Amino acid sequence: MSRIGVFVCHCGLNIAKTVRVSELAQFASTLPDVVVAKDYKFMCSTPGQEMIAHDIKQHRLDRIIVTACSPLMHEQTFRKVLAASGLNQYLLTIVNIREQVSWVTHDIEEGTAKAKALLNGAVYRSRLLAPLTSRVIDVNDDVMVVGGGIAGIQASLELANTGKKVYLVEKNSTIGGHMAQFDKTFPTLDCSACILTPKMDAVLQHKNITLMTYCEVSEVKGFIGNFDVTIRQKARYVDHSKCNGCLACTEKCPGKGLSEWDEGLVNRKAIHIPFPQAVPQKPVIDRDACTFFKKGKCRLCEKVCEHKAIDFDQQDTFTTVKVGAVIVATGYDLMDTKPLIQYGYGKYPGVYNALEIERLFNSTGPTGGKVTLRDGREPKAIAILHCIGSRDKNHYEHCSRVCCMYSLKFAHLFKEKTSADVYQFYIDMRAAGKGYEEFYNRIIEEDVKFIRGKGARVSKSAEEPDRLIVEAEDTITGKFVQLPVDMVVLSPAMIPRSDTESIKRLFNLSTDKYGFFMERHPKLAPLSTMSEGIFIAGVCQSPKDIPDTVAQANGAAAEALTIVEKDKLELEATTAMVNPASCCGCQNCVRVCPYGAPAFNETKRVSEINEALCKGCGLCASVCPSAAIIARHFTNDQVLAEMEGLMEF
Amino acid sequence: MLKKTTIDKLPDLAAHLMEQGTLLAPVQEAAGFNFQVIADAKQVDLNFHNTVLSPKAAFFPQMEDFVRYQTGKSILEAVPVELNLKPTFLFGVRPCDVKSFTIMDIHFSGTGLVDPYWQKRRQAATIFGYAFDLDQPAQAEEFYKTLGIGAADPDGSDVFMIRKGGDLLLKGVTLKGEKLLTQLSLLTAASADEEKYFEDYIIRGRDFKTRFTFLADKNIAKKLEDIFHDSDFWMKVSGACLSCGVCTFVCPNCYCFDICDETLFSQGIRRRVWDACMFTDFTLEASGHNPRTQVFQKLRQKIKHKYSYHVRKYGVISCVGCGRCTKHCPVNIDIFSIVEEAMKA
Amino acid sequence: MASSFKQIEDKLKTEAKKLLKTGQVSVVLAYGKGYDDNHPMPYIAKLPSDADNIVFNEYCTHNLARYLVRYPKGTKIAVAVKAADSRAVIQLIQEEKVKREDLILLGLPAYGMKNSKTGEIIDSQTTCGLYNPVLYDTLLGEEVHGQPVVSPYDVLAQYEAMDKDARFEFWKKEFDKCIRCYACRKACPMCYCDPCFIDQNNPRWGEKSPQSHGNLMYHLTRFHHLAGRCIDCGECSRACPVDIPLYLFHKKVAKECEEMFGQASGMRIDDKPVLVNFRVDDSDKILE
Amino acid sequence: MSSNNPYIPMPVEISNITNEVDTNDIKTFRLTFLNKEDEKKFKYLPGQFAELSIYGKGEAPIGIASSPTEKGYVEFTVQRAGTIVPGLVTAALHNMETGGKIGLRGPLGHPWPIEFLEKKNIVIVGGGFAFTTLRSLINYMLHPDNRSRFGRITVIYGARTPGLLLYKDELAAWGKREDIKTIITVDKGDETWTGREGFVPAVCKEVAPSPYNKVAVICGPPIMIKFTLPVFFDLGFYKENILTSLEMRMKCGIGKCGRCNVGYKYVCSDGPVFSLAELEELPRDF
Amino acid sequence: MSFEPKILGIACNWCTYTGADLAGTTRLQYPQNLRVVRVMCSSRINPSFIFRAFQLGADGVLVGGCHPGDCHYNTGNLYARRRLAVTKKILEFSGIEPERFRVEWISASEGNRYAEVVTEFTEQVKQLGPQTKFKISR
Ligand SMILES: Cc1cc2nc3c(=O)[nH]c(=O)nc-3n(C[C@H](O)[C@H](O)[C@H](O)COP(=O)(O)OP(=O)(O)OC[C@H]3O[C@@H](n4cnc5c(N)ncnc54)[C@H](O)[C@@H]3O)c2cc1C
Ligand SMILES: Cc1cc2nc3c(=O)[nH]c(=O)nc-3n(C[C@H](O)[C@H](O)[C@H](O)COP(=O)(O)OP(=O)(O)OC[C@H]3O[C@@H](n4cnc5c(N)ncnc54)[C@H](O)[C@@H]3O)c2cc1C
Ligand code: SF4
Ligand code: SF4
Ligand code: SF4
Ligand code: SF4
Ligand code: SF4
Ligand code: SF4
Repeated sequence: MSRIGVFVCHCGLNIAKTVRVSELAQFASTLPDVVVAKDYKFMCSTPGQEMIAHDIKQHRLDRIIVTACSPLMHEQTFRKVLAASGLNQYLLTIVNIREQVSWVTHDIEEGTAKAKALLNGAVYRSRLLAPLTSRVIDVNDDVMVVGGGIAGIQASLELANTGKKVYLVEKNSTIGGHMAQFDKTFPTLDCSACILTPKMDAVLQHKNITLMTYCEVSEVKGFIGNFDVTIRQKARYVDHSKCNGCLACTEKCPGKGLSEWDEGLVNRKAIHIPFPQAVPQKPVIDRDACTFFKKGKCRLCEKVCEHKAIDFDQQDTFTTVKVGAVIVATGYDLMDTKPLIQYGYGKYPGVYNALEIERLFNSTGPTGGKVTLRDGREPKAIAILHCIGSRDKNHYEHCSRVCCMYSLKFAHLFKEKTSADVYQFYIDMRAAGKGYEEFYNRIIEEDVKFIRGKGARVSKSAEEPDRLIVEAEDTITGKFVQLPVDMVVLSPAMIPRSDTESIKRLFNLSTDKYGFFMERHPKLAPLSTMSEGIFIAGVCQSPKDIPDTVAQANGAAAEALTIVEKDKLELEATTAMVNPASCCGCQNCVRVCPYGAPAFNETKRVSEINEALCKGCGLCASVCPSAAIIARHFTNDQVLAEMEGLMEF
Repeated sequence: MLKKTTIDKLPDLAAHLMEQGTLLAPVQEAAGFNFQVIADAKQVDLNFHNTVLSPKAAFFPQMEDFVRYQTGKSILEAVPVELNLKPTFLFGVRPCDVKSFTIMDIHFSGTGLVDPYWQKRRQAATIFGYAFDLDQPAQAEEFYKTLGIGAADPDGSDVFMIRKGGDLLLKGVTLKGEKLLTQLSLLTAASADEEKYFEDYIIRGRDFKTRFTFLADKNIAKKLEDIFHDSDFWMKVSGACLSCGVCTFVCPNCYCFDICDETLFSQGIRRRVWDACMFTDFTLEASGHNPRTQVFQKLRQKIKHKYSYHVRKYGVISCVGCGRCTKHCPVNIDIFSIVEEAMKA
Repeated sequence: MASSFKQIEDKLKTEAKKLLKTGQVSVVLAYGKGYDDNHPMPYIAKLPSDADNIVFNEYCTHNLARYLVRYPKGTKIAVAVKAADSRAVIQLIQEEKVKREDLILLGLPAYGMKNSKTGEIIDSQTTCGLYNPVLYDTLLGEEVHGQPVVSPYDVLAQYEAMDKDARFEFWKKEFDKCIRCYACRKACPMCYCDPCFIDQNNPRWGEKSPQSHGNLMYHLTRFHHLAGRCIDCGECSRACPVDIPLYLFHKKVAKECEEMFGQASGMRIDDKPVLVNFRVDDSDKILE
Repeated sequence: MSSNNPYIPMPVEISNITNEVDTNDIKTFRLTFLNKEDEKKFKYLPGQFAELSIYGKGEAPIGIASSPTEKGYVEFTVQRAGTIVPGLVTAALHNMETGGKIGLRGPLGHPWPIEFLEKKNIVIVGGGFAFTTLRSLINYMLHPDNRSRFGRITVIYGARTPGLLLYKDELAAWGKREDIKTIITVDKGDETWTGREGFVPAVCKEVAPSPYNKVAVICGPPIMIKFTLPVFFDLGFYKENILTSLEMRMKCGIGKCGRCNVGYKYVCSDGPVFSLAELEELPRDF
Repeated sequence: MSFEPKILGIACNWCTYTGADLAGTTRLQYPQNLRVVRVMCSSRINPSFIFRAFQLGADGVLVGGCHPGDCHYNTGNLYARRRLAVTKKILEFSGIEPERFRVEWISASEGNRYAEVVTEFTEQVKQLGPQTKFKISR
């Protein structure tokens, strides 16, 4: 009842050598519904394709089976032939008798027999194929970037420069991310602020960028090309449209809170900007530190503000924007090292984590760039302990990639700023990056001491109470080392943000076992995610340094651009759909779909699949007990029929 | 003429019948007694009250092949499956079940087009009816008495059998039955006393006590018709019903079927299989429209079909009161209590 | 000391009447009189006066959770639950078929339940073996203590020990008996699909004719559908007119699921059904 | 057994296929018998139906669209059923080409009561694609041998759009005849439509045939029937003189398989043709 | 002639099917008893497919998917792992030799592993002999 055409390819001798191709065509012609069956030297060649096109017309074929190489090879080629001949391209079936038959046997009997079985399966399946059409949707031009670290900044600028409108959403009251905390950056040792602040400014000034600081994404609806993202603007208690950034308020404010920027090493005011170069240069009130919010009295800032910008009644507000693509660049946290009690962080004042040290070096930092211990002493001996929590089976197995390098940077800066002896406790040195090995060699020459052995324990020195003892096994000498120092620097693992779970849920991303966002393919699609139209860049994907981060940001911008550049998008045609007459409302499909495509319709009591989100994996169809889901192109009856055909002979 | 043999000789009797054709008789299975094609004469066992499944499958098997075909080949090559039946002996059928055959006859071969399968199977069969034991009280769910069927009613049987202690008395009811009995040399003639016992037994069987005794069938039909639209009533009585098919599959009088094409590797068989008004797809149309989706509609159909529609159409209730539906209902729904309630409604 | 059936029945009546009178619920799912004492029926009380018809005795084996899915969302229902029934309710809550807040669970501790068909005490090995409901709002009787606690899976040993050919023959014989009346799936509180996969004709998953292969397809697939969901009430086996011991297979699958995924069905409301769930560290060993 | 076996279909060949509507889902199949005896035995009247049979797919009951006055073939107008999951038989049939061989069982059911219609004026009301057995009736009555047996014939036929009208050529031909009055209406016309617009019940009211010696024969979608019946009732037609045809899922077509009952009537063997009077006796719910 | 089993394979498009192609491109030789159905993801496999395969006369069934964690659809094979494990237990308890059903994770780059698995599985199924338990006999 179908009119099937079977076209058997010799592929020169590639197939013909171990499959009797003419016998195969002859066999095909005996199968029910097969109207023509032919064999030809090279089906994919122009004459081959023309033959198929011609036969479609002449024999009014409505199903085509090409018995040739792998579908991964030429499915597209032959689909085009069908399309050009006015047949729906999904009515094509490819039987793989090269990669999976002729090339894997020398026995022509075996090869021919298997080819017949495969072909028969294809005929069974082919009869049940249905034409499919892909849906075309409009695409929104704008892009959202979430996270205003160097990754987000770079991606935003890149996109904005191409003329696209960008919404940059930053959770803090300033953009800049971790990079803004550093003094110098390896390996070039250029001043972090010098390279970053111009970019931050550019963001603020750019006419195509809507900067949304102190904001969080609260809801994401829609799909590629058509996301509706709702953003929560957290209450700042300062009306930024009135504030002109004079910062008079910050001077008078009596409220005190720990400075996040300075890693809690010092206090800042309740009304504050995080650091002098912050963008935007407008303060927010930290509710928890504010005297008025705590005690109900104060309002000093309100009094001093000439522009009447202070607004204690401000509430969180929500806005929804429409974008075509999203770049997630939410960066990282450092692992909390307090639970690793062997290192005494939080217990001994002389133990610091890496970001605190960054602030100590920084001239805008708590010490104005002077390296002193908490009690004001200058350290005489400093130990830098690598791989704290990283490369550690008990914590994070991954390598944080930048620690070796910033530890070297620290060593250099210590040497520059103090006269202390600097010791590196490392497992091995990882300096793979442009100019990194050279940087390493340079530091070696700076008389830094390297002890190959992971720092095992930090304890208080019995002899000198304000000194610390670092214990380690030197794996080169095999000796147990006990080194008295004044300062210990921990290089903790870089780990995913604490709110990763919620971001993951919002954007329907997946994470690897540590919690870093997973790319669609580690090599071929490292910036895309399984959620179409959503890209990732920077450390939220995996630990990396600034050059890599920036490169990724540019890449993600380009990826996003390929979507929003288009007016229309064609969606996958082989998606799943629910037959409402059979759906029992069990919601299994809703529970399992990796893309959140199915949703339960409470009124109709059945599930429905959003085809724009569906990737056609077919998982839902197999968990649907009442077989209500039609996984297009791989429907239950198609698969069962193919199996029947394969097993017949 | 009344004949007799002893229960000990049952295997011999069975063996005789097996020589002449196919013997179907009750056999003890794990779940209870059921009719089986006898392969070993010793299997035949008359120590049963009634079989789990009704003997209707003897004439209306759960699966009846119509045609063998090959997909991809022309319809001209399809081959109807011929019934080549040997004479069949249906041995030990209780009077209520025998009655069911005569009721089903009206449907399958008595009106409209004749169902050739039913008819042929019926024609090939000789039925050995078997009286209930009047000294054993009826089981709680049985009510055939109400429907005018005696516990020892020979109507519809070809041969009727009554057990007397260790003896089995057999009487030819039809010419076919009579002839058969004369051929069976192992039977002996019964005495006059036994003859009297036999006749009395049949009369005594009419008064055999079952649960319900007060209804006249005509009223049932009318009454059910009256309350058809009283969905509250039907909802109430069907509250527990699961709409499974047990009650219909075990019923000797349920005859609904489906016709299915079952194909494997392009070889196929068109066959009929039992179906039930309780099943989802029974009335589902291609458009998705289904006139009967709710449990109460299905149960109402079942009950009204038996006690009302069937009476309107064929003049007789499509139930013989065997009680199987009630006995096997997983939630103990008692069809006759519903009828009783309907009469009160 | 366990409460007598009569005591529980009285409490059930009182409680049902109270709930209906105060309007806390619009439906009480309990048991009512059947055609004799040994054959009580599931009963749906909607008026306070209906509560007088409620009975509870050792034959009230039916799993009333089966009926919950018939009511529209939001209907306030009180349901009488024995041990396994309460597990069914939990499982239904997990599957979002019913909402906890719409239900009032009247717990029935019960020991010595009997099968209506046979009149015999139900072997607790054929069910989940618990006597007290896992979840309830009010317990209408003393908890059952001191009765032998059987593992629900003990009964399997004999079948697991069988040689595989013998086991195949065992099941073949059993499944061949099946007349495809579907009482098993209809009695099952977790088989709420309408239509069931086996009812469909495009594709037809298993032949409609009651032959070995169609029967096998129906049953094996059903066992899979109930993997990690079957709460071991034994209703399917009791409903089966030809006495196929379906519970054995269900128990085996339940046991395997519990071992592989570390979770028994219907025990905790916050669990997710095991087959629509996974752990990244599920072991590949389970495939061996 | 097979020759008298009502379950075994007769082989027929598809000799012609007409695509009736612009949505391509209704086609008329002309079938010719492969065995001459079968053709002789297949005696039918308008209103009857038959089971079309495709081995491997199943059977579907379809009303006979041709008239017994057309010799040598029978015609069926079939809609491809099922919206999401295609109907097994009808989809397969739609995939067939001329020369294809299928099975046919019938004729089945009761025809329109021809003798009763004789000497009467007849109003035929059809909606959508349920016009098939009405077409059979019209062609039967219009046949020169038969025309004189019947009084005036009025046909009111409606469809949703002009593209969905069946038998367009015949409609045009009837429109030109003197001995039949044809009123065609569509719910919504298109650019090319010059005919009437409006729903069938409204048109019936407008045309308002007098009930005297008249019979109304009505077939259409349930919604149309629902609103048309009262119109005729109000016009004064006797319930006995309003005829319609029912549909229910069926399998055997001969009153054995037990699924197509409406009350105690089986649609297949007692119907599908019923008068309004008969229908009112049957329960409205199934 | 020695027993040549019929083995049904179901392979996911992204890993195992591609891996099988790689086995071909590298001209690895393996027995020809396996006939592969291509699906997009191993999670597409309905348990009934497996039961059906045995009913259709498969002497063995081999399912191939991406390694857990590498699923093209993120988590598909993690569900599949559980579902197929249950399928296997059901087969086993119903009396079919569990060795007739195998699930293997084979990535797109593991052409050699594909060839090995097929060779080994074919050999194993050969040892087991014809599968008659589920096979529909007509
Ligand atoms: C101690 C230390 C020293 C280093 N030194 C160097 C160096 O010298 N040279 C070098 O190349 N690399 C260095 N690195 C690495 C460098 O920090 C990273 O490569 C770089 O900062 C990554 O940038 P990012 O934008 O991905 O992340 P981040 O800098 O972490 O920025 C992420 C931004 O996203 C925002 N955000 C987070 N969550 C949300 C949310 N839910 N919604 C909105 N916004 C959100 C954050 O507030 C932040 O502004 C160092 C790292 C450490 C730990
Ligand atoms: C008396 C009568 C006359 C009909 N006349 C026509 C006609 O002239 N033209 C036309 O296109 N359709 C007609 N129909 C409807 C037609 O029978 C269904 O569309 C058809 O059976 C669908 O079959 P399927 O195999 O394609 O669908 P499936 O969904 O695969 O149906 C499976 C089976 O269900 C039964 N079934 C499903 N729907 C119906 C239904 N609506 N009525 C009866 N049985 C059904 C059939 O036995 C069918 O084989 C008529 C129905 C009846 C009862
Ligand atoms: S899994 Fe199937 S039955 Fe369940 S909700 Fe989804 S579509 Fe419906
Ligand atoms: S096919 Fe896969 S992606 Fe599509 S709805 Fe189903 S589970 Fe989701
Ligand atoms: S009455 Fe009983 S046996 Fe019959 S369908 Fe209802 S629950 Fe099943
Ligand atoms: S309806 Fe019940 S009692 Fe009556 S014959 Fe059928 S099974 Fe027996
Ligand atoms: S067997 Fe499966 S599909 Fe059928 S009702 Fe039970 S769970 Fe649903
Ligand atoms: S209840 Fe028993 S006979 Fe009926 S379908 Fe289930 S297993 Fe088969």
